Amino acid sequence: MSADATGPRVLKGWQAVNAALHEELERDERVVVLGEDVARAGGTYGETRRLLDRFGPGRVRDTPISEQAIVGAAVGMALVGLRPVAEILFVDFLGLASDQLVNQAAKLPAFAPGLSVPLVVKSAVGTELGLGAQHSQALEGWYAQVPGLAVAWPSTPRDLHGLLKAAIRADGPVLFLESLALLRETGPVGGPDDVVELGVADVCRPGRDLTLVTWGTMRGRSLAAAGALAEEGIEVEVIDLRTIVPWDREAVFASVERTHRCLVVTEAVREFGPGGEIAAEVGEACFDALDAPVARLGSPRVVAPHTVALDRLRVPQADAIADRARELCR
Amino acid sequence: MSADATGPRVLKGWQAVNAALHEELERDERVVVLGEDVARAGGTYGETRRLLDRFGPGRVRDTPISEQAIVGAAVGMALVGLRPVAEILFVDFLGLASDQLVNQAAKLPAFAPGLSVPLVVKSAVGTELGLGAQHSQALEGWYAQVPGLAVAWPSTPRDLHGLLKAAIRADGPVLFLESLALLRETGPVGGPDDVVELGVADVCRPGRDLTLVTWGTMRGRSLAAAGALAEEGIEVEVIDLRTIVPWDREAVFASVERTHRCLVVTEAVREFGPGGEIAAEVGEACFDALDAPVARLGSPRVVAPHTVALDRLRVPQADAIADRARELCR
Amino acid sequence: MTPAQATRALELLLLCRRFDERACAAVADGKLEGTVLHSAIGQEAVAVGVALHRAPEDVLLSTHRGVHHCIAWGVDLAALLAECFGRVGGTAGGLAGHMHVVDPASGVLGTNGIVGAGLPLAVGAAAGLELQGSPGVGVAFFGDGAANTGAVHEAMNLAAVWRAPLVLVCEANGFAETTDTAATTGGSVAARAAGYGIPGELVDGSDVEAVFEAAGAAFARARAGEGPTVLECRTYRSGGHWVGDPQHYRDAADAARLPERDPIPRLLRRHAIDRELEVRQRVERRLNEVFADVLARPRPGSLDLPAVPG
Amino acid sequence: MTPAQATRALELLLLCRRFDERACAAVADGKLEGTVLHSAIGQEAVAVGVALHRAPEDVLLSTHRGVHHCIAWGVDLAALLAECFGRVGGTAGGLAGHMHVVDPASGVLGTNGIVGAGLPLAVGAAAGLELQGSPGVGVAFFGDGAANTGAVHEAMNLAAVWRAPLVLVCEANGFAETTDTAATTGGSVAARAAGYGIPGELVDGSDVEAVFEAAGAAFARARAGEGPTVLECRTYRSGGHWVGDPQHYRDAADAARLPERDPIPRLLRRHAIDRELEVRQRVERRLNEVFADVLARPRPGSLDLPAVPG
Ligand SMILES: Cc1ncc(C[n+]2csc(CCOP(=O)(O)OP(=O)(O)O)c2C)c(N)n1
Ligand SMILES: Cc1ncc(C[n+]2csc(CCOP(=O)(O)OP(=O)(O)O)c2C)c(N)n1
Ligand SMILES: [Mg+2]
Ligand SMILES: [Mg+2]
Repeated sequence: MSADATGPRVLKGWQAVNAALHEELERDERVVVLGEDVARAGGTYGETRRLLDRFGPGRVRDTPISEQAIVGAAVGMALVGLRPVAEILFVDFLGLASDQLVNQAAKLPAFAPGLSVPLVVKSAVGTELGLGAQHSQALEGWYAQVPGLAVAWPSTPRDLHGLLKAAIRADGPVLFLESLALLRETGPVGGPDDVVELGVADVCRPGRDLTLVTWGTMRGRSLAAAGALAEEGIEVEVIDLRTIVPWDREAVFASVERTHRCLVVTEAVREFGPGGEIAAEVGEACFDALDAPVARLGSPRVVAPHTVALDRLRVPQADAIADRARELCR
Repeated sequence: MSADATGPRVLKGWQAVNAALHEELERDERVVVLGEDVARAGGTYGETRRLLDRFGPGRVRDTPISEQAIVGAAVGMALVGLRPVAEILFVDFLGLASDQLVNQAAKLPAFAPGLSVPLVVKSAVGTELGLGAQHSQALEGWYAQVPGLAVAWPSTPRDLHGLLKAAIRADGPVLFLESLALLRETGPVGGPDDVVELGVADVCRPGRDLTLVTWGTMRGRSLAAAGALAEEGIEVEVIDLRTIVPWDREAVFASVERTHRCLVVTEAVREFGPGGEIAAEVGEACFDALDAPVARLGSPRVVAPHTVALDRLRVPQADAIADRARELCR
Repeated sequence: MTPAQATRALELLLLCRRFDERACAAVADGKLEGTVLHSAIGQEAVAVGVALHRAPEDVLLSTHRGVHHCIAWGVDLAALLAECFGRVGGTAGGLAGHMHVVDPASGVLGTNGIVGAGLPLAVGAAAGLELQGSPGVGVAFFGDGAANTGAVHEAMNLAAVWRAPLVLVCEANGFAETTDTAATTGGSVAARAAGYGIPGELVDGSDVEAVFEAAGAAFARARAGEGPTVLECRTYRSGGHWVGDPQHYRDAADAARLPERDPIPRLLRRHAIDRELEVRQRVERRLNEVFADVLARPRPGSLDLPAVPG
Repeated sequence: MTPAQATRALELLLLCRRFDERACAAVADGKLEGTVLHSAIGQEAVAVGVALHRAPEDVLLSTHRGVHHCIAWGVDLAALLAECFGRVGGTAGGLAGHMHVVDPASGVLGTNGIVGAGLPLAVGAAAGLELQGSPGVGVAFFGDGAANTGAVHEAMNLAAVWRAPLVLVCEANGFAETTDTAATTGGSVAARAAGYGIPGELVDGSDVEAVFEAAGAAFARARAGEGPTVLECRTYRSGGHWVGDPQHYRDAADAARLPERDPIPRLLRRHAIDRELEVRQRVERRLNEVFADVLARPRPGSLDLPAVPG
């Protein structure tokens, strides 16, 4: 864990999100939260606990099961000066509300000079939790190609807290993803002012032999793979983008210029997934510096199985990451 | 135009689609067509003319404006042995029905051994026709990363006819895209047996200096660019993938092994768009053969303007393609 | 309606009608290459009857066929026309087009190219105004075709649950592009409102006074915190779906029924508007200026492309 | 209900109840690490009352809480349990889980993890059967929470317009996860049906005979080509939303009202089923075999990964 991650408190991931929501609702009266089970129950995974009691039913609203109306109402609220955080429990359900995010939120600012749509859609990715095919998809690659949208997927409690604050304070629509499996993990979290800027990567492990670019769930197991390889004398530099749009091109290019090798690791499918953009850009920008082709690891083109054990056969694991990295450095 | 494209008849694009629908509805009684304005009016752009009169209201159905129910009903029909062709007029509207295509059609075959969902969703891309931000998006990149879905985007009348027949005969769900602007263009079309196989690219212009990979609207202007460069002694090989998933990897790799240079041209946005996958794969598979980085041309991250003239500033044109190709071959 | 309201209604009806007729003529004669327009000729009374109740803080969510909503709501006519014709000085600098007119200053939070998509926006905007203590209410227009979209259903239920200050106005013109709404709609829009516990009323959309009365009650409910109301205004689409639509799907008789369904003569039969000629001339003079100004404007030459390559 | 039907109803109610109780117990004691289940204890009468009218060609679209639908519809119990517990021999070889049970042989075209998504499928399946001359009709279950989704609205309207042979059954258990449906639903499901011109009926979902009667009429309408019917069955969800849900959001009294809402004793009070003990013993014996068989089965070891890399 890099030095600046040693915040004043240690929290679980969901608590870090809960803290960020409390701080931002307190800091700015325009911030509101809406979604299924977010108010009275404090959220399906605890992320909105005590918000209703502190800030009232006007700013913390339970909704019917109506993904289109939830995101659409959030866009409408943003158009009249509010800063809504709309929870769509799993990003897999966003296929029901993509029109409101893609054709309304992302485009409205282009229709009137100076108009902004400050909106966060917060969704979880449910991989490796036994939830099955319709609750385990990493779909950041859809929204990363939509002009007007920012996409963030932090994984540590510190970044969950800091990036959610940045997303709420941003003036444009942000899709904020979380790895559901990581919400139970504990880690240091910064104070109320610890805002993690959108678009800034975290070089969470320096290394000289290979640049490993990743984000979300894959950060932890990439660090584990790097740790294992260090014992074999291979030093892997692990870069957690944290924000996929805009992504930290300078940090990645600078690293590859030094290491001459690059491996992109995503939870999302490999074929036509978001890792392709990173590999293609590095392949073009660092062509002369590359001693080996830019490699990619991602999930195969299969429907997610519903047991934890089998889902771990689908999604890249630390050993597969270490093997691929080792091959690249041979 | 490659030799085998000289079909027995010359038709406009929309007529080629109309012919394919007539032939397939006649050949297989399980084929049905449903969508907004497809029956009585013969389709907003003429593609379903005379189908209602020949095959009746059971197999050719107008629907309410209900994209979710249109795609969902088509999936339900496929589950009881029919072969539906569901029209969602513009792929921009598919954000309303993505759940039915992605979470139902693409996944159901994985839930029961031997179950197939033979379904075609047919949508247009409205670029450069003055239709504006919500009718001009190339969104094949979303669905290309969904396990279980095939994605095709032919551009010539011959391929529109032949690939639609292949898509209707395929046993899995296929997203079949058309460039609305090209439906008025005329060209040779094959006979009732001229099925263009999914996954087979069309090397529509041989060349030795550069491999240009493209599909959909960009085919015609890529050929124009290649024609211009030929006068400068630069021979560009133009490969029209026609099918994005599965795409013809062998044809592309074999070509790059010969030309040592590759340019990917898409109408879709460049950043995180589908061109990234092609560039990343070529960059990895043909690393040693490449004398220059794999380059990509695509649309910038802007909301599509509503006039034809301005939309032509957004989407790659023949001169920009020629310039980029020339740079790569220097 | 008071005589003053009737005169104001006439002016707005004429502005909508004549703006529409002139814009269609310009598009029809091909000079505006590549421009798409949806005409609302025959449906003006629905926009005007509602807009006459508009207060400064109220917001509007419109549709693909929304130029008449914008005119009645007070969008600057030159900025509106410039946006329709892709000229500089449009609400989006001429880049977005008639389906993407957003004019926050007048409360127009947007026409929309996605059928039904405006209603969820309207629920959020109305709830957002109320939450911030604004007296403003939300108004959303939608077509009889749009009534069958999931967005409209989810929005109506959410509006009922949040008791959002909202007036939901259906322009039931009997068509969704080429398809008869009757052939694709079970029950009716007004009947469906009851399913959400919302008052739903059938209104003669060709009678600006009838719309005015019904809308008045709906605005009063919204301003009193009694929640949303649905008005199903039966109206008449005189032209085709888009300008240039040959309307093969429509029987000639139906396409020629404007005279009997026209809201303007109907208003004049009931209200002897003494300065009618003066109103007509004022409208023509104003539109002459606006059309001359806008048609002389250049098209936006560039697209502000982002710095980052691609 | 005839005595034979009452006996059959009792057997199916007991099969659903006991299968559910045993499955929940297995999940609760943690041996089935990572298995998620939604219990339908208390809601069995809705499934059984409808399923008793099932003909061989009829098809079923179910929900995330659909194990009891599958049991009542005749899915092989071992294959169903194996799929719930991720064991070989499940309807998807143990790979898909209880929210993705598809068993074409018995007409179960799927449970579903997306709330509301089953209804559009059901409209297409029903219309597809009719088009091919099959006597089969479609049945779709959905929850009171699902009633507020766009998918359910669009499907109901399409079903009405196509006069699809369809029985739409709402299991109104008053909850959507932790949220009271009353707090998020305007009007009611049965009232909304009228908005589409479809008959909608309120049924006591804790009374298998009441469900049986109402469903009988709905099946008859569908088989006679008179189109779809909506049944809003007021029922009772005894357990939490998912197995292991601590239900902080629910007051204890409501969580303890199974005795007064249990369909099984209610049936026995009305029908003196002479061989009741025999039926209970047959159910236990059968479930003993099924659970012993499935719990002894291995988990699928591999995922058939596609040949193409990535
Ligand atoms: C979601 C969606 N589906 C389809 C279309 C294509 N389309 C544009 S207008 C229209 C008809 C809309 O009918 P209605 O809502 O009654 O409005 P009207 O045109 O009658 O004013 C259709 C189908 C669209 N723009 N958006
Ligand atoms: C589209 C969608 N939104 C949200 C969820 C998460 N979720 C699963 S079950 C459920 C509650 C469904 O309530 P209801 O339809 O009444 O069914 P019940 O659980 O009461 O049987 C929710 C919100 C989902 N699976 N799909
Ligand atoms: Mg209409
Ligand atoms: Mg419920």
